Amino acid sequence: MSNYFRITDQFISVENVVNKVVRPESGAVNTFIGTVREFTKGKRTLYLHYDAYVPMAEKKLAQIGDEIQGKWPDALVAITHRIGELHISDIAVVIAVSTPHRADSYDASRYAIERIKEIVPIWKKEHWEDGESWIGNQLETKSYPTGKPEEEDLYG
Amino acid sequence: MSNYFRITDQFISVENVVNKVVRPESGAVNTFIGTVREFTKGKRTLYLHYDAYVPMAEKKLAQIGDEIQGKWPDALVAITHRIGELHISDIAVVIAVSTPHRADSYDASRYAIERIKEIVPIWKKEHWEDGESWIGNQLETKSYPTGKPEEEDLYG
Amino acid sequence: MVKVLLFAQFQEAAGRESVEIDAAGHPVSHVKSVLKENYGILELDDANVAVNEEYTNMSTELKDGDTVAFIPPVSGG
Amino acid sequence: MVKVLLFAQFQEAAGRESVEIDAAGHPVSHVKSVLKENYGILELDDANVAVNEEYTNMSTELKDGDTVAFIPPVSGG
Repeated sequence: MSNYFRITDQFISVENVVNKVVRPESGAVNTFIGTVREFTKGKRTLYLHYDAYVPMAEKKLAQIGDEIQGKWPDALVAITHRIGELHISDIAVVIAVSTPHRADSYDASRYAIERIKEIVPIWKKEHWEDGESWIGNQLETKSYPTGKPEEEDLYG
Repeated sequence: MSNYFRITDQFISVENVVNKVVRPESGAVNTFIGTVREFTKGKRTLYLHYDAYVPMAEKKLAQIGDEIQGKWPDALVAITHRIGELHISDIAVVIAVSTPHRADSYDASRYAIERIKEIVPIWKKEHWEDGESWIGNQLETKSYPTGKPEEEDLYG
Repeated sequence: MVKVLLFAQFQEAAGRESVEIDAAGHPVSHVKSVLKENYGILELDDANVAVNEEYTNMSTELKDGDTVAFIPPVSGG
Repeated sequence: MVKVLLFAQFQEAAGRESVEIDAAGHPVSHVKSVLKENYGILELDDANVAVNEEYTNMSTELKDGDTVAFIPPVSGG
Protein backbone atom coordinates (compact mmCIF):
# COMPACT_ATOMS: atom_id res chain seq x y z
CA MET A 1 0.00 0.00 0.00
CA SER A 2 2.88 2.44 0.58
CA ASN A 3 2.89 3.32 -3.11
CA TYR A 4 -0.58 4.78 -2.56
CA PHE A 5 0.69 7.55 -0.24
CA ARG A 6 3.65 9.39 -1.67
CA ILE A 7 5.73 12.51 -1.22
CA THR A 8 7.72 13.30 -4.35
CA ASP A 9 9.95 16.05 -5.69
CA GLN A 10 8.83 15.26 -9.25
CA PHE A 11 5.93 16.35 -11.48
CA ILE A 12 2.71 14.49 -10.50
CA SER A 13 0.74 12.72 -13.23
CA VAL A 14 -2.98 12.93 -12.45
CA GLU A 15 -3.56 9.86 -14.61
CA ASN A 16 -1.09 7.79 -12.58
CA VAL A 17 -2.74 8.62 -9.27
CA VAL A 18 -6.22 7.98 -10.69
CA ASN A 19 -5.13 4.64 -12.14
CA LYS A 20 -4.09 3.43 -8.69
CA VAL A 21 -7.71 3.51 -7.50
CA VAL A 22 -9.72 2.52 -10.59
CA ARG A 23 -11.04 -1.04 -10.15
CA PRO A 24 -14.00 -3.17 -11.28
CA GLU A 25 -16.01 -2.66 -8.09
CA SER A 26 -15.86 1.14 -8.21
CA GLY A 27 -18.01 3.30 -10.45
CA ALA A 28 -16.83 6.70 -9.27
CA VAL A 29 -13.47 8.37 -8.78
CA ASN A 30 -13.31 11.79 -7.20
CA THR A 31 -10.05 13.62 -7.63
CA PHE A 32 -8.87 16.72 -5.88
CA ILE A 33 -5.95 18.53 -7.48
CA GLY A 34 -4.30 21.40 -5.67
CA THR A 35 -2.50 23.83 -7.99
CA VAL A 36 -0.36 26.88 -7.30
CA ARG A 37 -2.58 29.98 -7.41
CA GLU A 38 -1.09 33.25 -8.60
CA PHE A 39 -3.02 35.65 -6.38
CA THR A 40 -3.96 35.21 -2.73
CA LYS A 41 -5.79 38.10 -1.11
CA GLY A 42 -4.57 40.40 -3.87
CA LYS A 43 -0.91 39.48 -3.41
CA ARG A 44 0.92 37.96 -6.35
CA THR A 45 2.83 34.74 -5.76
CA LEU A 46 5.91 34.18 -7.93
CA TYR A 47 6.57 30.63 -6.83
CA LEU A 48 6.25 28.33 -3.82
CA HIS A 49 8.60 26.11 -1.96
CA TYR A 50 7.20 23.06 -0.16
CA ASP A 51 9.15 21.34 2.59
CA ALA A 52 8.09 18.10 4.29
CA TYR A 53 9.11 15.67 6.98
CA VAL A 54 8.97 13.00 4.31
CA PRO A 55 8.69 9.67 6.17
CA MET A 56 6.24 11.05 8.70
CA ALA A 57 4.23 12.82 6.00
CA GLU A 58 3.84 9.55 4.09
CA LYS A 59 2.76 7.82 7.30
CA LYS A 60 0.19 10.53 7.96
CA LEU A 61 -1.15 10.29 4.41
CA ALA A 62 -1.52 6.54 4.96
CA GLN A 63 -3.28 7.25 8.25
CA ILE A 64 -5.77 9.44 6.35
CA GLY A 65 -6.31 6.50 4.01
CA ASP A 66 -7.00 4.27 7.01
CA GLU A 67 -9.38 6.82 8.50
CA ILE A 68 -11.27 6.96 5.21
CA GLN A 69 -11.55 3.19 5.01
CA GLY A 70 -12.95 3.28 8.55
CA LYS A 71 -15.61 5.78 7.57
CA TRP A 72 -16.23 4.57 3.99
CA PRO A 73 -15.25 0.88 3.94
CA ASP A 74 -15.62 0.54 0.15
CA ALA A 75 -13.32 3.47 -0.62
CA LEU A 76 -9.83 3.13 -2.07
CA VAL A 77 -7.55 6.16 -1.71
CA ALA A 78 -4.28 7.33 -3.27
CA ILE A 79 -2.55 10.62 -2.45
CA THR A 80 0.64 12.11 -3.88
CA HIS A 81 2.04 15.43 -2.66
CA ARG A 82 4.89 17.23 -4.36
CA ILE A 83 7.64 19.15 -2.55
CA GLY A 84 10.38 21.50 -3.69
CA GLU A 85 9.96 24.56 -5.89
CA LEU A 86 6.61 24.88 -7.66
CA HIS A 87 5.47 27.54 -10.10
CA ILE A 88 2.07 29.00 -10.95
CA SER A 89 -0.43 26.29 -11.99
CA ASP A 90 1.91 23.45 -11.03
CA ILE A 91 0.18 20.57 -9.29
CA ALA A 92 1.05 20.34 -5.58
CA VAL A 93 -1.24 17.49 -4.56
CA VAL A 94 -3.46 14.88 -6.17
CA ILE A 95 -6.02 12.94 -4.13
CA ALA A 96 -7.97 10.15 -5.84
CA VAL A 97 -10.76 8.23 -4.13
CA SER A 98 -12.75 5.48 -5.80
CA THR A 99 -16.04 4.19 -4.41
CA PRO A 100 -18.90 2.12 -5.78
CA HIS A 101 -21.25 5.12 -5.74
CA ARG A 102 -20.51 8.76 -6.35
CA ALA A 103 -21.67 10.47 -3.15
CA ASP A 104 -19.05 8.70 -1.04
CA SER A 105 -16.26 9.59 -3.46
CA TYR A 106 -16.96 13.29 -2.95
CA ASP A 107 -17.26 13.05 0.82
CA ALA A 108 -14.13 10.95 1.26
CA SER A 109 -12.09 13.14 -1.08
CA ARG A 110 -13.14 16.25 0.81
CA TYR A 111 -12.26 14.56 4.08
CA ALA A 112 -8.79 13.75 2.74
CA ILE A 113 -7.88 17.31 1.76
CA GLU A 114 -9.15 18.72 5.07
CA ARG A 115 -7.11 16.16 7.02
CA ILE A 116 -3.99 16.87 4.94
CA LYS A 117 -4.25 20.47 6.05
CA GLU A 118 -4.59 19.37 9.67
CA ILE A 119 -2.07 16.62 10.28
CA VAL A 120 0.43 16.08 7.45
CA PRO A 121 3.85 17.67 8.12
CA ILE A 122 4.23 19.67 4.92
CA TRP A 123 5.00 23.38 4.85
CA LYS A 124 4.56 25.95 2.13
CA LYS A 125 6.71 29.02 1.69
CA GLU A 126 5.28 31.70 -0.57
CA HIS A 127 7.66 33.86 -2.57
CA TRP A 128 6.27 37.24 -3.61
CA GLU A 129 7.80 40.16 -5.47
CA ASP A 130 8.52 41.89 -2.16
CA GLY A 131 9.31 39.05 0.19
CA GLU A 132 8.65 35.52 1.32
CA SER A 133 6.97 33.73 4.20
CA TRP A 134 6.20 30.29 5.54
CA ILE A 135 2.43 29.90 5.61
CA GLY A 136 0.61 28.74 8.74
CA ASN A 137 -2.47 26.62 8.70
CA GLN A 138 -5.04 27.52 6.06
CA LEU A 139 -7.97 25.52 7.23
CA GLU A 140 -11.18 26.77 5.70
CA THR A 141 -13.56 24.69 7.73
CA LYS A 142 -12.16 24.92 11.19
CA SER A 143 -10.12 27.34 13.19
CA TYR A 144 -7.85 26.61 16.06
CA PRO A 145 -8.01 29.43 18.59
CA THR A 146 -4.92 27.97 20.22
CA GLY A 147 -3.06 28.09 16.93
CA LYS A 148 -2.69 24.34 16.72
CA PRO A 149 -4.79 21.24 16.19
CA GLU A 150 -6.43 19.61 19.15
CA GLU A 151 -5.18 16.18 20.14
CA GLU A 152 -8.13 14.31 18.68
CA ASP A 153 -7.41 15.90 15.31
CA LEU A 154 -3.84 14.71 15.30
CA TYR A 155 -4.49 11.15 16.26
CA GLY A 156 -7.66 10.74 14.20
CA MET B 1 -15.87 27.31 -25.34
CA SER B 2 -17.42 24.38 -27.24
CA ASN B 3 -14.26 22.34 -26.78
CA TYR B 4 -15.05 22.38 -23.05
CA PHE B 5 -18.22 20.29 -23.44
CA ARG B 6 -17.69 17.22 -25.54
CA ILE B 7 -19.29 13.93 -26.48
CA THR B 8 -16.73 11.52 -27.94
CA ASP B 9 -16.52 7.92 -29.04
CA GLN B 10 -12.84 7.79 -28.09
CA PHE B 11 -10.91 7.06 -24.88
CA ILE B 12 -10.99 10.07 -22.53
CA SER B 13 -7.72 11.38 -21.12
CA VAL B 14 -8.26 12.68 -17.59
CA GLU B 15 -5.19 14.86 -17.96
CA ASN B 16 -6.57 16.56 -21.07
CA VAL B 17 -9.85 17.47 -19.41
CA VAL B 18 -8.06 18.71 -16.28
CA ASN B 19 -5.67 20.83 -18.34
CA LYS B 20 -8.59 22.71 -19.89
CA VAL B 21 -9.49 24.23 -16.52
CA VAL B 22 -6.12 24.73 -14.81
CA ARG B 23 -5.28 28.44 -14.77
CA PRO B 24 -3.32 30.92 -12.65
CA GLU B 25 -6.34 32.20 -10.72
CA SER B 26 -7.48 28.75 -9.60
CA GLY B 27 -5.93 26.82 -6.75
CA ALA B 28 -8.24 23.82 -6.79
CA VAL B 29 -9.49 21.40 -9.41
CA ASN B 30 -12.11 18.85 -8.50
CA THR B 31 -12.53 16.02 -10.94
CA PHE B 32 -15.29 13.48 -11.10
CA ILE B 33 -14.58 10.38 -13.16
CA GLY B 34 -17.36 7.89 -13.84
CA THR B 35 -16.10 4.39 -14.62
CA VAL B 36 -17.88 1.22 -15.65
CA ARG B 37 -18.65 -0.82 -12.54
CA GLU B 38 -18.71 -4.62 -12.79
CA PHE B 39 -21.47 -5.36 -10.27
CA THR B 40 -24.69 -3.42 -9.70
CA LYS B 41 -27.04 -4.84 -7.09
CA GLY B 42 -25.30 -8.20 -7.35
CA LYS B 43 -25.67 -8.44 -11.11
CA ARG B 44 -22.52 -8.68 -13.22
CA THR B 45 -22.16 -6.27 -16.11
CA LEU B 46 -20.14 -7.51 -19.10
CA TYR B 47 -20.05 -4.22 -20.95
CA LEU B 48 -22.09 -1.08 -21.57
CA HIS B 49 -23.27 0.72 -24.62
CA TYR B 50 -23.87 4.48 -24.41
CA ASP B 51 -26.03 6.27 -26.95
CA ALA B 52 -26.48 10.05 -27.09
CA TYR B 53 -28.27 12.75 -28.99
CA VAL B 54 -24.87 14.27 -29.63
CA PRO B 55 -25.50 17.92 -30.58
CA MET B 56 -28.18 18.35 -27.92
CA ALA B 57 -26.07 16.54 -25.31
CA GLU B 58 -23.17 18.92 -25.95
CA LYS B 59 -25.56 21.88 -25.66
CA LYS B 60 -26.90 20.55 -22.36
CA LEU B 61 -23.37 20.02 -21.02
CA ALA B 62 -22.64 23.64 -21.95
CA GLN B 63 -25.87 24.68 -20.20
CA ILE B 64 -24.63 22.95 -17.05
CA GLY B 65 -21.40 24.93 -17.40
CA ASP B 66 -23.45 28.14 -17.64
CA GLU B 67 -25.53 27.18 -14.62
CA ILE B 68 -22.35 26.58 -12.64
CA GLN B 69 -20.91 29.94 -13.63
CA GLY B 70 -24.16 31.50 -12.45
CA LYS B 71 -23.88 29.82 -9.05
CA TRP B 72 -20.08 29.91 -8.71
CA PRO B 73 -18.87 32.84 -10.85
CA ASP B 74 -15.17 32.01 -10.44
CA ALA B 75 -15.57 28.39 -11.59
CA LEU B 76 -14.34 27.05 -14.91
CA VAL B 77 -15.83 23.75 -16.07
CA ALA B 78 -14.97 21.12 -18.69
CA ILE B 79 -16.93 17.91 -19.26
CA THR B 80 -16.30 15.06 -21.69
CA HIS B 81 -18.65 12.08 -21.96
CA ARG B 82 -17.84 8.99 -23.97
CA ILE B 83 -20.36 6.99 -26.00
CA GLY B 84 -20.25 3.61 -27.76
CA GLU B 85 -19.15 0.33 -26.23
CA LEU B 86 -17.36 0.56 -22.87
CA HIS B 87 -15.86 -2.23 -20.80
CA ILE B 88 -15.32 -2.67 -17.07
CA SER B 89 -13.27 0.20 -15.55
CA ASP B 90 -13.40 2.25 -18.76
CA ILE B 91 -13.97 5.95 -18.17
CA ALA B 92 -17.44 7.10 -19.24
CA VAL B 93 -17.31 10.72 -18.09
CA VAL B 94 -14.78 13.22 -16.79
CA ILE B 95 -15.88 16.45 -15.13
CA ALA B 96 -13.23 18.99 -14.14
CA VAL B 97 -14.01 22.17 -12.23
CA SER B 98 -11.40 24.71 -11.21
CA THR B 99 -12.05 27.39 -8.61
CA PRO B 100 -9.88 29.72 -6.54
CA HIS B 101 -10.77 27.84 -3.31
CA ARG B 102 -11.44 24.18 -2.78
CA ALA B 103 -14.93 24.12 -1.27
CA ASP B 104 -16.50 25.54 -4.43
CA SER B 105 -14.71 23.02 -6.64
CA TYR B 106 -16.36 20.15 -4.78
CA ASP B 107 -19.81 21.72 -4.75
CA ALA B 108 -19.75 22.68 -8.42
CA SER B 109 -18.42 19.28 -9.50
CA ARG B 110 -21.15 17.51 -7.57
CA TYR B 111 -23.74 19.80 -9.12
CA ALA B 112 -22.43 18.93 -12.58
CA ILE B 113 -22.76 15.16 -12.21
CA GLU B 114 -26.24 15.44 -10.72
CA ARG B 115 -27.36 17.68 -13.58
CA ILE B 116 -25.86 15.33 -16.18
CA LYS B 117 -28.07 12.60 -14.79
CA GLU B 118 -31.09 14.89 -15.01
CA ILE B 119 -30.94 16.69 -18.34
CA VAL B 120 -28.27 15.40 -20.72
CA PRO B 121 -29.66 13.11 -23.45
CA ILE B 122 -27.32 10.14 -22.98
CA TRP B 123 -28.54 6.58 -22.47
CA LYS B 124 -26.79 3.56 -21.06
CA LYS B 125 -27.55 -0.02 -22.03
CA GLU B 126 -26.21 -2.67 -19.69
CA HIS B 127 -25.19 -6.02 -21.11
CA TRP B 128 -25.25 -8.90 -18.61
CA GLU B 129 -24.57 -12.59 -19.02
CA ASP B 130 -28.31 -13.27 -19.27
CA GLY B 131 -29.65 -10.22 -21.06
CA GLU B 132 -29.48 -6.51 -21.68
CA SER B 133 -31.48 -3.42 -20.84
CA TRP B 134 -31.56 0.31 -21.32
CA ILE B 135 -31.22 1.92 -17.91
CA GLY B 136 -33.66 4.58 -16.75
CA ASN B 137 -32.70 7.48 -14.57
CA GLN B 138 -30.33 6.64 -11.74
CA LEU B 139 -30.57 9.75 -9.68
CA GLU B 140 -29.30 9.21 -6.18
CA THR B 141 -30.33 12.47 -4.69
CA LYS B 142 -33.78 13.00 -6.09
CA SER B 143 -36.61 10.86 -7.27
CA TYR B 144 -39.24 11.76 -9.80
CA PRO B 145 -42.54 10.17 -8.86
CA THR B 146 -43.79 11.05 -12.32
CA GLY B 147 -40.88 9.19 -13.88
CA LYS B 148 -39.47 12.28 -15.49
CA PRO B 149 -37.79 15.53 -14.50
CA GLU B 150 -39.92 18.52 -13.66
CA GLU B 151 -39.78 21.47 -16.02
CA GLU B 152 -37.59 23.60 -13.78
CA ASP B 153 -35.01 20.82 -13.77
CA LEU B 154 -34.85 20.67 -17.53
CA TYR B 155 -34.53 24.37 -18.15
CA GLY B 156 -32.26 25.11 -15.20
CA MET C 1 -42.30 17.50 -43.01
CA VAL C 2 -40.89 17.07 -39.54
CA LYS C 3 -37.85 14.92 -38.79
CA VAL C 4 -38.25 12.70 -35.73
CA LEU C 5 -35.10 11.33 -34.10
CA LEU C 6 -35.22 8.03 -32.21
CA PHE C 7 -32.70 6.95 -29.60
CA ALA C 8 -31.98 4.01 -27.32
CA GLN C 9 -35.03 1.80 -26.70
CA PHE C 10 -37.17 3.88 -29.09
CA GLN C 11 -34.68 3.34 -31.90
CA GLU C 12 -34.67 -0.39 -31.20
CA ALA C 13 -38.48 -0.55 -31.05
CA ALA C 14 -38.88 1.23 -34.39
CA GLY C 15 -35.85 -0.42 -35.99
CA ARG C 16 -34.64 2.91 -37.35
CA GLU C 17 -32.83 6.07 -36.24
CA SER C 18 -35.32 8.59 -37.57
CA VAL C 19 -38.62 8.95 -39.36
CA GLU C 20 -40.19 11.78 -41.37
CA ILE C 21 -43.73 12.67 -40.38
CA ASP C 22 -46.07 15.16 -42.04
CA ALA C 23 -46.77 17.01 -38.80
CA ALA C 24 -46.35 20.69 -39.66
CA GLY C 25 -49.12 22.67 -37.98
CA HIS C 26 -49.75 19.89 -35.46
CA PRO C 27 -48.65 19.74 -31.83
CA VAL C 28 -45.90 17.38 -30.66
CA SER C 29 -48.57 15.11 -29.20
CA HIS C 30 -49.61 14.27 -32.75
CA VAL C 31 -46.15 12.89 -33.48
CA LYS C 32 -46.32 10.89 -30.29
CA SER C 33 -49.55 9.25 -31.43
CA VAL C 34 -48.06 8.41 -34.82
CA LEU C 35 -45.01 6.84 -33.20
CA LYS C 36 -47.20 4.71 -30.96
CA GLU C 37 -49.57 3.59 -33.63
CA ASN C 38 -47.37 3.26 -36.71
CA TYR C 39 -43.92 2.50 -35.29
CA GLY C 40 -44.61 0.36 -32.24
CA ILE C 41 -42.97 2.73 -29.75
CA LEU C 42 -45.04 2.17 -26.65
CA GLU C 43 -43.09 3.70 -23.76
CA LEU C 44 -43.41 7.31 -24.85
CA ASP C 45 -45.26 8.43 -21.73
CA ASP C 46 -42.02 8.38 -19.74
CA ALA C 47 -40.18 10.36 -22.40
CA ASN C 48 -39.40 14.03 -22.60
CA VAL C 49 -39.49 15.79 -25.92
CA ALA C 50 -37.10 18.21 -27.58
CA VAL C 51 -37.75 20.35 -30.65
CA ASN C 52 -34.65 21.62 -32.40
CA GLU C 53 -32.46 20.43 -29.54
CA GLU C 54 -34.35 22.19 -26.74
CA TYR C 55 -36.70 20.56 -24.26
CA THR C 56 -40.30 21.54 -24.74
CA ASN C 57 -43.72 20.00 -24.17
CA MET C 58 -46.37 18.05 -26.01
CA SER C 59 -48.45 21.10 -26.93
CA THR C 60 -45.72 22.84 -28.92
CA GLU C 61 -46.87 23.39 -32.47
CA LEU C 62 -44.53 22.05 -35.12
CA LYS C 63 -43.49 23.73 -38.34
CA ASP C 64 -41.96 22.45 -41.50
CA GLY C 65 -38.30 21.51 -41.06
CA ASP C 66 -38.45 21.09 -37.29
CA THR C 67 -36.49 18.26 -35.69
CA VAL C 68 -38.32 16.44 -32.91
CA ALA C 69 -36.61 14.04 -30.51
CA PHE C 70 -38.27 11.85 -27.91
CA ILE C 71 -35.88 11.55 -24.97
CA PRO C 72 -36.18 8.38 -22.87
CA PRO C 73 -35.20 8.73 -19.19
CA VAL C 74 -31.52 9.67 -19.36
CA SER C 75 -28.77 7.59 -17.76
CA GLY C 76 -25.45 9.25 -18.53
CA GLY C 77 -22.61 9.75 -16.12
CA MET D 1 21.68 11.39 22.44
CA VAL D 2 18.46 12.49 20.80
CA LYS D 3 18.26 13.65 17.18
CA VAL D 4 16.14 16.75 16.67
CA LEU D 5 14.86 17.48 13.18
CA LEU D 6 14.17 21.05 12.10
CA PHE D 7 11.89 22.04 9.23
CA ALA D 8 10.66 25.16 7.46
CA GLN D 9 11.01 28.32 9.57
CA PHE D 10 12.73 26.40 12.39
CA GLN D 11 15.37 25.12 9.99
CA GLU D 12 15.94 28.65 8.72
CA ALA D 13 16.13 30.10 12.24
CA ALA D 14 18.71 27.53 13.37
CA GLY D 15 20.56 27.47 10.06
CA ARG D 16 20.63 23.68 10.07
CA GLU D 17 18.44 20.66 9.38
CA SER D 18 19.04 18.82 12.63
CA VAL D 19 20.85 18.97 15.96
CA GLU D 20 21.89 16.34 18.47
CA ILE D 21 20.91 17.03 22.07
CA ASP D 22 21.80 15.06 25.16
CA ALA D 23 18.18 14.74 26.29
CA ALA D 24 17.72 11.05 27.14
CA GLY D 25 15.69 10.78 30.33
CA HIS D 26 14.29 14.28 29.88
CA PRO D 27 10.83 15.28 28.62
CA VAL D 28 10.35 16.83 25.18
CA SER D 29 9.90 20.21 26.87
CA HIS D 30 13.58 20.12 27.73
CA VAL D 31 14.49 19.93 24.04
CA LYS D 32 12.15 22.83 23.40
CA SER D 33 13.99 24.95 25.95
CA VAL D 34 17.37 24.09 24.45
CA LEU D 35 16.15 25.00 20.95
CA LYS D 36 14.88 28.33 22.20
CA GLU D 37 17.95 29.23 24.19
CA ASN D 38 20.80 27.77 22.16
CA TYR D 39 19.49 27.77 18.59
CA GLY D 40 17.38 30.91 18.39
CA ILE D 41 14.13 29.12 17.49
CA LEU D 42 11.54 31.34 19.12
CA GLU D 43 8.18 30.31 17.64
CA LEU D 44 8.04 26.86 19.21
CA ASP D 45 4.86 27.54 21.17
CA ASP D 46 2.79 27.16 18.00
CA ALA D 47 4.49 23.91 17.08
CA ASN D 48 3.42 20.34 17.57
CA VAL D 49 5.97 17.71 18.39
CA ALA D 50 6.59 14.23 17.05
CA VAL D 51 8.79 11.53 18.52
CA ASN D 52 9.83 8.80 16.09
CA GLU D 53 7.36 10.09 13.49
CA GLU D 54 4.27 10.09 15.71
CA TYR D 55 2.64 13.14 17.26
CA THR D 56 3.00 13.31 21.02
CA ASN D 57 3.19 15.98 23.70
CA MET D 58 5.77 17.97 25.64
CA SER D 59 5.77 15.65 28.65
CA THR D 60 6.88 12.53 26.75
CA GLU D 61 10.13 11.23 28.20
CA LEU D 62 12.90 10.76 25.67
CA LYS D 63 15.31 7.87 25.42
CA ASP D 64 18.63 7.42 23.71
CA GLY D 65 18.25 7.19 19.92
CA ASP D 66 14.85 8.90 19.72
CA THR D 67 14.16 11.28 16.87
CA VAL D 68 12.27 14.42 17.85
CA ALA D 69 10.67 16.77 15.33
CA PHE D 70 9.06 20.12 16.01
CA ILE D 71 6.23 20.58 13.53
CA PRO D 72 5.32 24.17 12.67
CA PRO D 73 1.66 24.76 11.68
CA VAL D 74 1.27 22.67 8.54
CA SER D 75 0.26 24.14 5.18
CA GLY D 76 0.22 21.33 2.66
CA GLY D 77 -2.41 20.74 0.00
